[in-house]
Amino acid sequence: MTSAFWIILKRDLLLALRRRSEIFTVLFFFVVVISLFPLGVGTEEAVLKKIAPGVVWIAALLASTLALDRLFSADYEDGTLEKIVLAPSFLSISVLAKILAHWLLTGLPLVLISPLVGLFYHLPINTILVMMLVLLIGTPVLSMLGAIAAALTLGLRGGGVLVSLLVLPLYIPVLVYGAGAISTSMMQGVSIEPYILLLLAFSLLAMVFSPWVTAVALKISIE
Amino acid sequence: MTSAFWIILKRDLLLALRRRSEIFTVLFFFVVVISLFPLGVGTEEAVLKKIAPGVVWIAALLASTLALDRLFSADYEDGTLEKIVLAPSFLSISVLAKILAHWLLTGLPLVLISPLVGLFYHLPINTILVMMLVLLIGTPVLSMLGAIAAALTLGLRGGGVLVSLLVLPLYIPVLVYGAGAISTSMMQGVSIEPYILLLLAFSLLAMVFSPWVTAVALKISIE
Amino acid sequence: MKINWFKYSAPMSFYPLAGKLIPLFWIAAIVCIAGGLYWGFFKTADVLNDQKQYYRIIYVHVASAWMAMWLYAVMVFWAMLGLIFNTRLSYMLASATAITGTVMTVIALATGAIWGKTSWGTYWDWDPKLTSFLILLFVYIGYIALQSAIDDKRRSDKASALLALVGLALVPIIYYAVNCPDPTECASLHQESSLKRVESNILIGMLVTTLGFWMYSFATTLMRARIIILERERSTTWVSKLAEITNSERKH
Amino acid sequence: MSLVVNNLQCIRGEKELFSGLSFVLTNKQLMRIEGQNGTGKTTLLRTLCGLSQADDGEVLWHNLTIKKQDEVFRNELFYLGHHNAIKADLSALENLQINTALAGASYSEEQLLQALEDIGLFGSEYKSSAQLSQGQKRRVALAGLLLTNAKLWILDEPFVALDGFAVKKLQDVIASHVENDGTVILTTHQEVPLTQGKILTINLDQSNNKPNRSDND
Amino acid sequence: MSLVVNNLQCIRGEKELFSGLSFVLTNKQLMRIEGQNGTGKTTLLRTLCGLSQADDGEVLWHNLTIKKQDEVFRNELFYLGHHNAIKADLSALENLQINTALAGASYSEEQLLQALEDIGLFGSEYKSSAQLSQGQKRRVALAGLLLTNAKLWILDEPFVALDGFAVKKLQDVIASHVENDGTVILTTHQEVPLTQGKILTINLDQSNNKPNRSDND
Amino acid sequence: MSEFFSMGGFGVFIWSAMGVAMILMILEVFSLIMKRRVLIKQIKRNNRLNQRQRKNQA
Ligand code: HEM
Ligand SMILES: Nc1ncnc2c1ncn2[C@@H]1O[C@H](COP(=O)(O)OP(=O)(O)OP(=O)(O)O)[C@@H](O)[C@H]1O
Ligand SMILES: Nc1ncnc2c1ncn2[C@@H]1O[C@H](COP(=O)(O)OP(=O)(O)OP(=O)(O)O)[C@@H](O)[C@H]1O
Ligand SMILES: [Mg+2]
Ligand SMILES: [Mg+2]
Repeated sequence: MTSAFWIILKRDLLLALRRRSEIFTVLFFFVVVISLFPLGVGTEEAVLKKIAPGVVWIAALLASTLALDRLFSADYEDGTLEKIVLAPSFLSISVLAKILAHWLLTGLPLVLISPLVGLFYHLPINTILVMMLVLLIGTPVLSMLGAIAAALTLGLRGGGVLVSLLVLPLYIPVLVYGAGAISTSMMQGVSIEPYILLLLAFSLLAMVFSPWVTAVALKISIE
Repeated sequence: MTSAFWIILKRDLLLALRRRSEIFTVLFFFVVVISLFPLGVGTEEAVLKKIAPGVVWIAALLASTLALDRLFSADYEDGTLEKIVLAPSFLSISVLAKILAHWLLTGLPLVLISPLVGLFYHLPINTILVMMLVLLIGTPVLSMLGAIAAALTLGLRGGGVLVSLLVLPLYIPVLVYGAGAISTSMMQGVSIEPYILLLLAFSLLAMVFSPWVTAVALKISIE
Repeated sequence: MKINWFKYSAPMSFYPLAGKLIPLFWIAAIVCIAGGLYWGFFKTADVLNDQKQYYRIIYVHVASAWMAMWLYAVMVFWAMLGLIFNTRLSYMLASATAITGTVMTVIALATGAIWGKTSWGTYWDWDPKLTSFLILLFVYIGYIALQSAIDDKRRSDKASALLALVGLALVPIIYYAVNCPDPTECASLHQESSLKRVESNILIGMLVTTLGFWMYSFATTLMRARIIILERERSTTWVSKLAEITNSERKH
Repeated sequence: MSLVVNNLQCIRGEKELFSGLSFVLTNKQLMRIEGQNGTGKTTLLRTLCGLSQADDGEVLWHNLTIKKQDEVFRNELFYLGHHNAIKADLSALENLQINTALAGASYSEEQLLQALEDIGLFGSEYKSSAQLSQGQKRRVALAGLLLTNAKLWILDEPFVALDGFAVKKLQDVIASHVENDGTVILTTHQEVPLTQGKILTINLDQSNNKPNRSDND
Repeated sequence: MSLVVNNLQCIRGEKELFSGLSFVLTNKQLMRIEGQNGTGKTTLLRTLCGLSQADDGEVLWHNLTIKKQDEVFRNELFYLGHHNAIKADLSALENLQINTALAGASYSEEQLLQALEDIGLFGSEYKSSAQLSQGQKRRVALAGLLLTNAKLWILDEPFVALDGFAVKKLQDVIASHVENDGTVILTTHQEVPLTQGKILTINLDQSNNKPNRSDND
Repeated sequence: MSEFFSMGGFGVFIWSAMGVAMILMILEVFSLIMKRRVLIKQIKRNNRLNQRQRKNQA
């Protein structure tokens, strides 16, 4: 049962290693979005600090969406997805493996590179740590909700844009509280705990439901 | 000779019309991205005005890039591209038709809907007009440079992401000057002419070289 | 008289039934909207002094805003019914509802924006309620875009129904997030507070117009459902025997 | 062990592909599904696997509908569709290893290499699959047949793109599977002499009359 | 009018697929390229079209290498590869119309419909191609053969996925093209009785000795 | 009368709000009617084609 999980996880990571460029692209895109704003907005420290939380999160949302399109469609086109569906193990577990791989390849790198944002936007150390923590909790939600949309749009023409259209509005709560936590951490004497708890709750909720919903969506899509 | 141009242009537009929703999808994707920023960054009018130029260009870039992946790969996968390469007409002319179709379907709609950004970000009328002009000049460059990258990454795994990696650095000048023109138009007494001229120069340069380079890249990729 | 619901869940029997109901809903819609607006424009002059004349936008604004939200619930209801019982009619009604819901959302946004220009001096502001409505529009559009991107009807029915369900789970969370960006305190919802402030005289006009909009939604939804049925069942014998298909054929 | 199909009906678009299709298939039997292009062979096979939903009727495996007994059934099923389920970025060996592992069995590297050699891929085991020819890719997919323990094989046009040697090899593999108490369902347009076991044939052309076919016969 | 191949060599990866390949093909001739999976048939056909570059040697059409005379050569060439060049979103008719137009010729709607009917797609002309079966898609691609004026046909496994009727039809079309001064080069693994015209055969297996083949024969 | 239409200077806004609502609703209904017409015409044509086909075959 769990073995399908490991097989798929290992395979997806192996495939990504074969084309290391993919990971770098997501990272690079993130950095470009991040660095474009100081160019446009100017370098006033106050303004930069103000927009940093939002910009970081939006860059993360968009970067995560970029790779989403291929999450299932590569497997769909070459017939591997049928193999996965017909494998003698729960589809939702295989799906979880794919989601985890997606997060490891697009979410985690963002968490690791996010201190760069702190540098660009003159953020205090404490805020940078909060930012990393919040990204760590929040980005899995992006992968998990994204998987649902990716499964629904499987094999459709113009899938890439459609998937983003479906998924971006759903990301809003993560965006609001993720950015909220970072902004709050820059204020004196306000606790960020409520934000973190909310994000954790989203994350757990998504983890429980999304593999299952994605599996149902996949079955509908390959029929 | 030119007939291949019209056949391909007409076909690509026909394909898009079959899915009229696809054009709207790109438009709405643009609008969604635009409206995410106030949610993340906060809704102070001064801040919004500051980030508007960057936001517009990032949204345009993304919309253009997301559809880029399919520019040639759809034709490649179903074998149509071989037909196009073997057609008795210059490949670069066929390529130009495809680029034009891509721009008509992803660039032009953005130009037309961009006043909405003005509304959302409280921009003055004058800035809105500048924004439209700049998008009109700049988005073709996105399509043209994008075509080169799309041709180079044809049929590669993770093509969608890889295409962005190749193309992002090339887009940066357009982004910087495009956003710069819009910011400048909000200042008093500074002329935006230099920005416009630079963008025009990029545009012309791209128009001359990109179909030709793309054609070469295509021939290499399908071999 | 006992209605056999199961019988009417077949497109074949639903089609003529809907055909009979549509005119009734049209009459009700026109009467209610006209009546509500008449009341609103001619019977409330004393309530609205010159400074607040713009208040009359409320009749269409609130009616469409309420219908926009209500129709989303209706759409999800049909989608859920479809997923549970796998009845084709439910899916058809779900997709028929979605478009009217989108139209209502657009009307609410447009009239709201116009109102905003009169009272705040700007067409758009990132007020929580306006933002939630914009997001509602995106959700509707996502549903429609997904549906029209899929050719296979069975797949598009099920996939979009699933999307609607996911939306149902997430829309309250999104609404909460937009309204309470700071989890320790929520922005005041202007809906409740404002409803209390509304004069009962205006309230009557508002409610009657809303009822009219609702009837309008019934009518358009049924019309669209009939079109969808015709489209999907075009090759069946019952369709080819319909009066509207056979009648003018003799002329040719 | 038997596959029972009861009164199966499939509708695609507005067209009824087949209806009232019933048959029983036990071990040591091979069924060949015939029919012109577009009569619904692929649709039927996918329905038998549970990848598509039938509009009416049911498919039973061990007297239980396949919807109810996912695990057991899928453990005993080997399906090969029009696509090869080959990742271009992985080598033939890696592809075979992952596909067999997904199907629930793990084999030693020797076994995998032996299977690849048997199917005629000696020398290409470590090559990136993107560099394999069409027929070679198909062979990688078919190598799974040499290893699997599945009882029920459902093969959609397995002979496509294969050369004479590989066709012969595949015939032998199918024959020995049928002899070893296996069950095979396949479609093929190519005339291939099949096993000496019991062969059933279903012709979808006959099951109902489609207007757009009448001009072909 | 003739196709002259001089001393052609193709290397893929580290493997030499063929070398020193020379032949002359004039009108009223059909050439069948044989070889096991992965011997380089597809590679050879693509090289003859100019889609791939040869590592050595040259291909002449009307005594001019194909690199130098793009337009003329491509006007007289009809190539059909493994893929069908069919857009899923367009109907069979639209696909045929666009593909013929791209090849430089335009036909009336009647002609196009007639070609589709001849190849056995009557009733599916206006269907979205996504809904066609594998064999039906192949037929749409082959319908172009009924219309084209090209002299040189290069067909890579044209019989794949076709049913008996379509195979027969295609054989006839090829035969009549050869009779009408045409030239055909094709590969096929299926045993198909080909035309009564002059048939040449090249077997790529023999042209050089590949280690991974030796165990197959 | 013009008093009524100007609505204390807010006439433009009020009437354009009403107008937008009405136009969108009328457009929706209009598109529904047109769709139905086109569809019925299509079905009729199809049926006629089918009938002719059946006759030819008989
Ligand atoms: C959730 C849906 C909505 C409901 C139920 C709703 C309801 C109302 C009500 C009852 C009022 C009257 C308030 C008062 O008595 O002052 C009102 C005012 C207003 N609404 Fe909405 N509305 C909704 C959505 C929107 C949207 C989407 C917009 C803009 C695009 C909008 C813009 C306005 C404006 C500008 C006012 C005037 C506010 C003022 O004068 O203080 N509303 N709305
Ligand atoms: N990029 C590449 N690098 C290395 N080897 C390659 C590359 N592309 C193709 N090959 C090898 O070239 C050989 C010829 O492939 P080709 O597709 O021409 O074979 P084929 O004769 O058409 O086979 P089939 O009958 O299976 O279609 C194969 O053995 C393949 O492994
Ligand atoms: N989504 C769909 N909508 C309408 N018709 C469809 C759809 N999918 C498939 N069809 C039709 O169903 C029929 C059966 O297709 P299928 O792929 O099962 O045929 P097949 O017997 O496998 O043919 P082939 O021998 O060509 O592989 C075809 O006529 C096709 O046009
Ligand atoms: Mg098939
Ligand atoms: Mg080949």
